[in-house]
Amino acid sequence: ACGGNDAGGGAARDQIKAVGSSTVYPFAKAVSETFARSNPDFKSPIIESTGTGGGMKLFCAGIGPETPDISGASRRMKASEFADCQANGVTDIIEIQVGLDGIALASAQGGITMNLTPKMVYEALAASPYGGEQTNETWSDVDPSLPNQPILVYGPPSTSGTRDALKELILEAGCKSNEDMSALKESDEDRYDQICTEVRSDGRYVDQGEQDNLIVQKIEGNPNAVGIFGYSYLEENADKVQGLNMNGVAPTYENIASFEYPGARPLFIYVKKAHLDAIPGLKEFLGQWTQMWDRDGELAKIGLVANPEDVRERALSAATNYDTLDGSEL
Amino acid sequence: MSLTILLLLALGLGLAGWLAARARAWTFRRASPDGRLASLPTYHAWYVALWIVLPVLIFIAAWGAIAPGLVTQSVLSSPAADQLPAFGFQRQTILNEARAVATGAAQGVFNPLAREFVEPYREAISRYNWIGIITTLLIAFLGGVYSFLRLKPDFAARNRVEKIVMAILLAASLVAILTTLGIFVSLVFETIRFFGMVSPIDFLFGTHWGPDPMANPDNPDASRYGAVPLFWGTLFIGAIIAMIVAIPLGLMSAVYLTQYANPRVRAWVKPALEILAGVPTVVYGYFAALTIAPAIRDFAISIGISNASSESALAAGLIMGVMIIPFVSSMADDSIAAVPQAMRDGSLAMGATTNETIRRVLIPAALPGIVAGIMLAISRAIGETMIVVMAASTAANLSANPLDRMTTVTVQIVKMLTGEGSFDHPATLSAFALGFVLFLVTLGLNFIALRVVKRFREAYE
Amino acid sequence: MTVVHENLENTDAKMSARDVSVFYGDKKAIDNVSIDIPTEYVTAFIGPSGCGKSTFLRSLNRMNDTIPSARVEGTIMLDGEDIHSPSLDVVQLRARVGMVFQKPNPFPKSIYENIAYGPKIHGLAEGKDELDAVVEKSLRRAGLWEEVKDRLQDSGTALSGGQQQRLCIARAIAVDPEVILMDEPCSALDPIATAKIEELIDELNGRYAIVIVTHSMQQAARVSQRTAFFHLGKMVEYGRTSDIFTNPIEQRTQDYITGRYG
Amino acid sequence: MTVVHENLENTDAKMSARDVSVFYGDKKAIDNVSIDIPTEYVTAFIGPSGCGKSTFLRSLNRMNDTIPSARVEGTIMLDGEDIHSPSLDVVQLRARVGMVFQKPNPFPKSIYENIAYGPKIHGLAEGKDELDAVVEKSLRRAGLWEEVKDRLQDSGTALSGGQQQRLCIARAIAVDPEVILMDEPCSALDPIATAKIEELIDELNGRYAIVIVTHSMQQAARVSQRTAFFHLGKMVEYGRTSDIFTNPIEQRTQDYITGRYG
Amino acid sequence: MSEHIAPTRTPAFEARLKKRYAAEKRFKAIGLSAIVFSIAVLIYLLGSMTLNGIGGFQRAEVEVQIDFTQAGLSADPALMGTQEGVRSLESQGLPDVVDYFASESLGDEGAEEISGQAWRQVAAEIAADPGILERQATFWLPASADLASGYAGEGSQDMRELAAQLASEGKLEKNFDAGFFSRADATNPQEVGIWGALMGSILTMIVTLALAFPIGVLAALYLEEYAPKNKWTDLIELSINNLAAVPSIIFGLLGLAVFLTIFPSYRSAPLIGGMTLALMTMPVIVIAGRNAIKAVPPSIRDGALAIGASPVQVVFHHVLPLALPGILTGTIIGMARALGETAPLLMIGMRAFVASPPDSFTAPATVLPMQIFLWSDEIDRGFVERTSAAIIVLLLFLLLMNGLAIYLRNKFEKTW
Ligand SMILES: Nc1ncnc2c1ncn2[C@@H]1O[C@H](COP(=O)(O)OP(=O)(O)OP(=O)(O)O)[C@@H](O)[C@H]1O
Ligand SMILES: Nc1ncnc2c1ncn2[C@@H]1O[C@H](COP(=O)(O)OP(=O)(O)OP(=O)(O)O)[C@@H](O)[C@H]1O
Ligand SMILES: [Mg+2]
Ligand SMILES: [Mg+2]
Repeated sequence: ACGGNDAGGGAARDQIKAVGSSTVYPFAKAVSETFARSNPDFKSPIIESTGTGGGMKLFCAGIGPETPDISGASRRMKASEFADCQANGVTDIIEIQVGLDGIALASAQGGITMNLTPKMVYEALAASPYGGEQTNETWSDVDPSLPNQPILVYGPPSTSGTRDALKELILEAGCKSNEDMSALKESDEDRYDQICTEVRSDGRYVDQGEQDNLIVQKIEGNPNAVGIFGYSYLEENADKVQGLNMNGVAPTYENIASFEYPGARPLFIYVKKAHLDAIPGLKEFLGQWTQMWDRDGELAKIGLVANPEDVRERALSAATNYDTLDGSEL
Repeated sequence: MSLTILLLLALGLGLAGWLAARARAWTFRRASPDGRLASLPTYHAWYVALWIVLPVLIFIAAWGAIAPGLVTQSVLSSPAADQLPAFGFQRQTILNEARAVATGAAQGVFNPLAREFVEPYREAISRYNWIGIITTLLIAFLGGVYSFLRLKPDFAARNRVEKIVMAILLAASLVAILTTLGIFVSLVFETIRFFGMVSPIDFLFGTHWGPDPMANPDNPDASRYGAVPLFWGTLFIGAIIAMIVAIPLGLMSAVYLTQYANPRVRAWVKPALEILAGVPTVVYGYFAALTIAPAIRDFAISIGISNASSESALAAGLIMGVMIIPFVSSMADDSIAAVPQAMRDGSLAMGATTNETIRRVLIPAALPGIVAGIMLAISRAIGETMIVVMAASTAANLSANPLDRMTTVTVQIVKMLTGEGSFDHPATLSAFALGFVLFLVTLGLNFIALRVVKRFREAYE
Repeated sequence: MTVVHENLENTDAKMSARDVSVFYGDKKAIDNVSIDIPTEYVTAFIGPSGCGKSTFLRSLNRMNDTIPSARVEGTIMLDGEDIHSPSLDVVQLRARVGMVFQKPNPFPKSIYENIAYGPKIHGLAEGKDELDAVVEKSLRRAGLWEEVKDRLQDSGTALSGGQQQRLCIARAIAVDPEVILMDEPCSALDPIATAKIEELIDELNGRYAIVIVTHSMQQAARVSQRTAFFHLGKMVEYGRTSDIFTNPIEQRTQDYITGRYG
Repeated sequence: MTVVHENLENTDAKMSARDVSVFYGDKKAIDNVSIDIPTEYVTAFIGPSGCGKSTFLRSLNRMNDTIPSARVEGTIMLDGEDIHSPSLDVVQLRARVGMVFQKPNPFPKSIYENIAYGPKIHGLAEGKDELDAVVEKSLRRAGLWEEVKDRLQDSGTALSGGQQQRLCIARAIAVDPEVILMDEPCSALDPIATAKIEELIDELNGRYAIVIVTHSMQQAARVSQRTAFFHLGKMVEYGRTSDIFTNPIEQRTQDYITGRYG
Repeated sequence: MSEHIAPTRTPAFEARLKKRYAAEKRFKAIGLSAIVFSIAVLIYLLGSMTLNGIGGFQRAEVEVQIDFTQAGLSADPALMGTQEGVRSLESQGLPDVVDYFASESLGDEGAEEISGQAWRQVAAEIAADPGILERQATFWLPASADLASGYAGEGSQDMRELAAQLASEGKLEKNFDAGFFSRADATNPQEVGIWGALMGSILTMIVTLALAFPIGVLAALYLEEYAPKNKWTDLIELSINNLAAVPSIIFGLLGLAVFLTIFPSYRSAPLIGGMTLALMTMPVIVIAGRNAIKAVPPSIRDGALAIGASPVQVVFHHVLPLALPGILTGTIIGMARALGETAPLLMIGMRAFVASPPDSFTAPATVLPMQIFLWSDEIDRGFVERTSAAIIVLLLFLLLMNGLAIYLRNKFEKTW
């Protein structure tokens, strides 16, 4: 390309660009690879893992060749981000839920085994359980049915989507089982947020960056440690680590897909409708996604979980009819 | 495209000017009685070439900036312009598309309206291309003629060419200032935005760090934005533990290499040590996380510290120390070798042993260089992220216990910027504030270091 | 080969060299030199540039050891003891045979620290008081005390050239050596500073055995009682200074003295 | 203040200095010196170390410009033209007034390149043949041709000290200067090399105006016809070399000549 | 005189001397052990990397015999080697043919476990030698990631058994994977290659060098040779020293805020990466360059000035050539640092999955350290060895650069 033209903003692009969540990234890569293989006429798409927030910022910066066509997200787009998009001219956005990611609690093979509930996890990990002081040092302090072993949990950092899921699906669930807390949610939402979602920082919960592999290796080296990571890592390392039951349910594919195991969260991609005609191959690329997200498709192979039937229908429709997102839903 | 053509045109004209001026200078020279010109023919040639190329380049730069605007102006005056939506982003997008198609950079458009403008764009672009080319030729011609007419046997072409060379040199050294300014500018706005949400007092003096990027951005909990644990972690890991490893090892290596080792050994060992600095930090990170950190934990447990964790500031600091050994050793090596031989002779002639000479004379005399090396090493350690993430976790603890988990400023910057939080959230903006503070700190440190070194050097000379 | 004047008194030799040759790699820089350095007198080495004066001087306190390519053959004795014998340690040798260099080379430390350096590393003074006394005594002997007594904490490098050179002499004296070797100590100095140093050498004469290398015959004539003339690595002639300058025996000496070369 | 001997022939002055003072910062290194440098003779500057010989010499081709703290007052003329006037370019001045330094400083390039460098940058030779001729002529004049003609591509730094110094002289000659300034050109050389350089100066004498600084009175006596004696920044006495050495008028000159100091 | 015993000859002095020599020995030993320790760490790191990484240059492959005489495929020689040719083979059912013969050779279970893209390798071999289509041929095709990890003794029980069975039949082997050096990133560790990242690194380094070297050298020349000593040059010096010390991530923020604002469509491109790294490398070159320039003896400058060279000529004809070895050393050190840098590139989009090697400075790319970083967090375990292999490639690249520096230094080094 010629550098001189860029200042005018008129350079075009013949390559699909996707940004966004690191959770969607592996699947996006797989889709892009297959897409490139089966459509050699198109250049292979560029997939960049920027994190959901960073991706949204790039995505909503405007339309045109210099902005990405697709943004992956491990959470739904926020209203504020939608507004940002609108303000910058990104008016028609297609939202596609591509699958689910389950978060799983696990320990090393042969290590500690427990039958947990969200309430126990909340009490073990909260900075101040129910507003009181966190005094639990061992699992048996939390609940006598649990082993008398020190609490040590390796988990995702506050900036990651997995952590968001942990908060929303497990911690809050455990917290809300207390009636005072449900009441608090009505009266003082900030305080409720703080009590119910803040994780202890005294070293019993260790935030291991976004390096899920490292968490696996760390719990492998310490039989008393518990790791929290995406379900895919559990599956890939089934010979090294074992899932911990929650509410008596084991973290398996079926249980996550049926939402019996708490901790499944949806994964999305957002697509600019305006780019569909301008970027060569973008439509075909969306088609590729729909072909790979079935139960026995690539999605499951890399450890993510397929959408339930109804969601899949809706997603398929969005991906083929290009339905646009209604901001008021967010 | 057209700019490329203009650039080639400029260079071609410059070359022509160059050749013509050189030929002219040679005729002067043949004609002059002593065969001497005030300047060599090549300088005459360069003088003319620069007179042609520089104004043209300035014109091209300016043209590149204004021509698209002019093109757009003329397109807007076409009849189809009435259909354009009112001002705003949308309109710009349509025009951009039309231009992309007109220049052949894109095939399809995603706004049908844009098709209407393709033709006007094509016309306007070709019209302005011609204007650009003609102006370029004109400027080149004027510059060439003006400078060519000034050539005389006693014309001091060299002085003028050299003035331009000097200007280029000066410009090169200004890049550093521009970069500094650029860093300042790229950090300061977001930092101010951040401080609009979280007060600087809370940020600089608070002792709890735990921003929640998913929380409601409108009402951030300032008590979670206390950066003191980060600053402490940075200092503790990068400037204390790592330096406790790197300074003695680096300095002693340098001393051994300069004063004791056989020069042949030195020629091999010095570059070998420099490899340590080039090993990717991911590698060190794995090494620290999977080998050193567990070993430290096992050791701590074996001496009775039961709650030792398998991530620790110590593990990260130790490995970081190893990584920066070459920074200390290479700089120290150079500056010890640069101490005048007279100092060494003077001390040895007093009956000092080699180690007394090194410790009492050479190291003090080489101190400015050693300090500079250490400064570089510290800043490299402060800037390091991967090792810390992997070996010392990302938990912000304010603790003096090296076996605790800790984190550093740069780790948090990366974490906040690449996380899932949205970009108008104070948690994400805090990365800019952290970067800004870090930048000011290194600036301050360097200011002091420069002062110290300068004073030292003055005394020494 | 060397002409030694016969009218020399029979004095004790503080140092004596026998058949000393010095090589730099394969190059012979000093060729078979034998000489006795008496305690009572100042001995001057003169000769054209590159003739080996410095090389020979440096072999007297084994400073040539610091040059990897240098190699010394022959014997050099200090008080009858071979300076290369293992029983005489090189550190001790250098403490006993001090050296002052052509270019003043004070350490970049305070004046006080410059002088105290030697006594400290050799442990010659215990406690601050004793050290203070040594520093004062050395500076006094070097004729520098009055000039610097109020600024002992200033850097030694902040002094003028002549003062720096006297500081270096004081530094050498501070460890109470037996011999002081000076390699063109005034060549970097102006005439006034030179005069002060020469005065100082006169004063130190007798207390220490002094050897001075100089390219200035005038200086040799002024400060020394014995003169050795070197030429192309050989010692050509050795005798009383007055004799060498007025009645040189060798033709080469005479040519040099009268300015035929050099 | 300067004593100028009266029996000097009235010769053309190639260069003349009038009331020249040179300062390093606030320090006056040269104090009101006036002198005429004749074309026909070799002029020697002598005087004790630090008296300002080099400083004055360097102001004759404005090499002092390179020292930021140095400042020159008074006028210096070359062929009647003020060397500080804007119309006389400093680069051209230096091409007309060549300089040879105390320490031989050939460029680390081949012998050929060393000599050819000046003609190249000044455009004095067209084409390879002419350049070859200039190189040969300069080396011949410097008496070096026979020794190096077979190894013109060897590095200039691979020559012996004396050869290097002659190379530097050849390099200076190659740009066909009018004046050659030499600052102690032999002080780093052995007697044999020195003799060669002196021979060379004798040969060049007459073709170029030559000024030589030396610390060796013998050398001054051998090579020069005019001598100026400097002391503490002042020019004390100027006259025929034979007169200065045999009948100095000033007491200080006499003291210096007879070795009272220096 | 004789009654005065010099303090340097007393027994006390000699006793102290012993201690001083002991101290000397200790000091020397400490120095030596510092070096030995550092070198040992280096050797350990390099050694363990090599051991881990050697396997990364291999991949598990299965043996498939295809009898083309039965397959009825035809190849148009004119199309061979083009996309068209591959497509025509595909449409003639080559994938099915491969599948069929895989089942023949390996059994149904085994055939499941050859990589889905394996037929492309067959197609490539047909393109190279269309004559194959006339006969029976044996191919070694990449195994699936699962089978590969089963072969490595990991993964599920089934896979391990299958792998053991195939291996005992001699149909599953680890072979040197030359394609590792010619492919780009992929999702299957069996099919990844390092060439894309290497190419990205090379392109990025070229941009960095092309910008940082001239700017750095010119700035160093200006500061050392011409700059008057005043507040302005102090400021320049301060900012250069400071830039050498600023954490690299901040350069990433600069690149994001400045370069990507000016050139928004070149996100992930080596051009922007190189520009960002150039700003980071330039100060290192300036600092090293100034030291090298300072070391050129003033006598050389005087010599040139005295025959009438202008200051600019002095610098470009004499000072610069002599300072070059030192400048080169600094350049290589700076470039080595830039080569291993990830943090600033995270900010400007070089953390991307790029499945085809970049072909220009503006094509999206990733670089070696980033590839290592990305692979190290891959879910698939097959990436562990590949990561180590990539590290080895990076280290070799680094050694090559260091070697080049030493070579250039020795070549240009002149004595004076
Ligand atoms: N380190 C060295 N390596 C090789 N040769 C050397 C070394 N030092 C001196 N030389 C050579 O040894 C010879 C004697 O040198 P020395 O320095 O002793 O002479 P000098 O009489 O002191 O001269 P000057 O009056 O110039 O100081 C000279 O030819 C010199 O080039
Ligand atoms: N760059 C400088 N800055 C400050 N002072 C200087 C500088 N160069 C020389 N001087 C001083 O100027 C005076 C004259 O110095 P100069 O070098 O001209 O003496 P000289 O006669 O050449 O001596 P020598 O025979 O030792 O070469 C001396 O006092 C010297 O210290
Ligand atoms: Mg000497
Ligand atoms: Mg001088």
